[in-house]
Amino acid sequence: MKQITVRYFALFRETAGIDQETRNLDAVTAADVFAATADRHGSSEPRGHCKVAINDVMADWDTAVEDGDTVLLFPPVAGG
Amino acid sequence: MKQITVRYFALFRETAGIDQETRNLDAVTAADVFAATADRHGSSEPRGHCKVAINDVMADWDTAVEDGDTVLLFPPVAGG
Amino acid sequence: MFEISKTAIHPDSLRRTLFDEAAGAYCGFEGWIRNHNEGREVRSLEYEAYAPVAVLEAQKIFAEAASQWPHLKAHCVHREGHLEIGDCAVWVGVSAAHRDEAFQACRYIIDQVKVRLPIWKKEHYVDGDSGWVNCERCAKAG
Amino acid sequence: MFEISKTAIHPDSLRRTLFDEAAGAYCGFEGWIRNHNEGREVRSLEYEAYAPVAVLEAQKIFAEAASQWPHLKAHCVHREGHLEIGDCAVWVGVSAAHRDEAFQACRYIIDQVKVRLPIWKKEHYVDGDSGWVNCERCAKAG
Repeated sequence: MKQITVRYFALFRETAGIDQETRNLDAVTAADVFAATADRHGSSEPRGHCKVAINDVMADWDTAVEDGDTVLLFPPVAGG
Repeated sequence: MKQITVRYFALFRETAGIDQETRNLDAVTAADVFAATADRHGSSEPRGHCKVAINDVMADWDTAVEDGDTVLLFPPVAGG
Repeated sequence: MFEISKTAIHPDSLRRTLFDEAAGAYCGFEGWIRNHNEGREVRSLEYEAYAPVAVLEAQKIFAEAASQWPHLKAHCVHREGHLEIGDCAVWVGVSAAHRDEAFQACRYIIDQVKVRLPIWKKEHYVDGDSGWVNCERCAKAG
Repeated sequence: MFEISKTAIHPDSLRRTLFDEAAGAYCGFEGWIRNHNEGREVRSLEYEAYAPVAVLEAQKIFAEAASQWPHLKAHCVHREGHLEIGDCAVWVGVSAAHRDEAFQACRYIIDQVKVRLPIWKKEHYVDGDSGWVNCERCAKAG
């Protein structure tokens, strides 16, 4: 198990009802974190829609997560 | 012969040393006016380089000129 | 350079920062809040941005533009917070020697900013409803 | 709308005339006097325009843009007279529902204005010489 801080943004934050939380997760990749926190953000499929950053650096869904990481879950962006 | 007022612009005006003049010309088209006033504007080949307007309306070099027309001779433009 | 701003964007003073004696062309883009989107009447809008990642990702976009079109100066400001109809949500300015590179780089930057930066908008509709807007590419992806 | 101006162009107040509640995108282009052209150092510039024909021809260009991209608002101002390095020689502004049409229409208008309007420029060089500049298309043709 890894201790991961998960931050929720925009729609995900509204759905979760919280900004962030720290959880012990059995996760190898960022995608695993996304799947393990579906009870919070309410989304089942990140690929092609959502983005992820680890410790404030943009990452891919198959990027490995380490104990102590902060994983930022971004719903579909809509700048401009 | 037709009485044609010819106006010179930019480089043509500088070369001619005058803004405009009225001349009796044996001209059928705007191109004929251009050729007949080469002594003033100093250019031999209008096509692809220069433009012409007749009575303040853009014209083609083969547009017919009438007695009393004002023909405006434009050297290559360079707006912007 | 890129920044997230909590206050109104002033394109005129921003474009002055791009003045350069060797620049012959300036292209500016502004995104304005319009009163309709996908068939619904919009009353106002809320932008949320996560600045630490947005700034880093914007730096990559600017570096990409600089490698394609050298010698240009570029700047972009994106709003966050509450915006009304007609407000400027994003401004991109590019100065360059010639207009072709100014237009192309400006277009590249706004296109990338829209799909890559962690920025979200929630529309408030005239009928009282509200909703988060999905970005264009994401909508196409399904 | 198109106009020839004997005084400085103020893009910020001009762009306000293009505000529209249905417009989500604004693209602006400015031509600035740069300190070099075709390898020569430029000190200042003289623009000559023949307004009666320039205005008519610009109206045609705007009508062409309106038929390709309906619902846009567009405006262009071109300077005449003496200009210094950094001065704005021409401004084109376009507002539209989406950015694609704003960029395309703005580019179309400036490209056409440069090759079709009876406007000429005489460059004064740092070395004391001066000369009338041929337009890009004409230079290629000749």
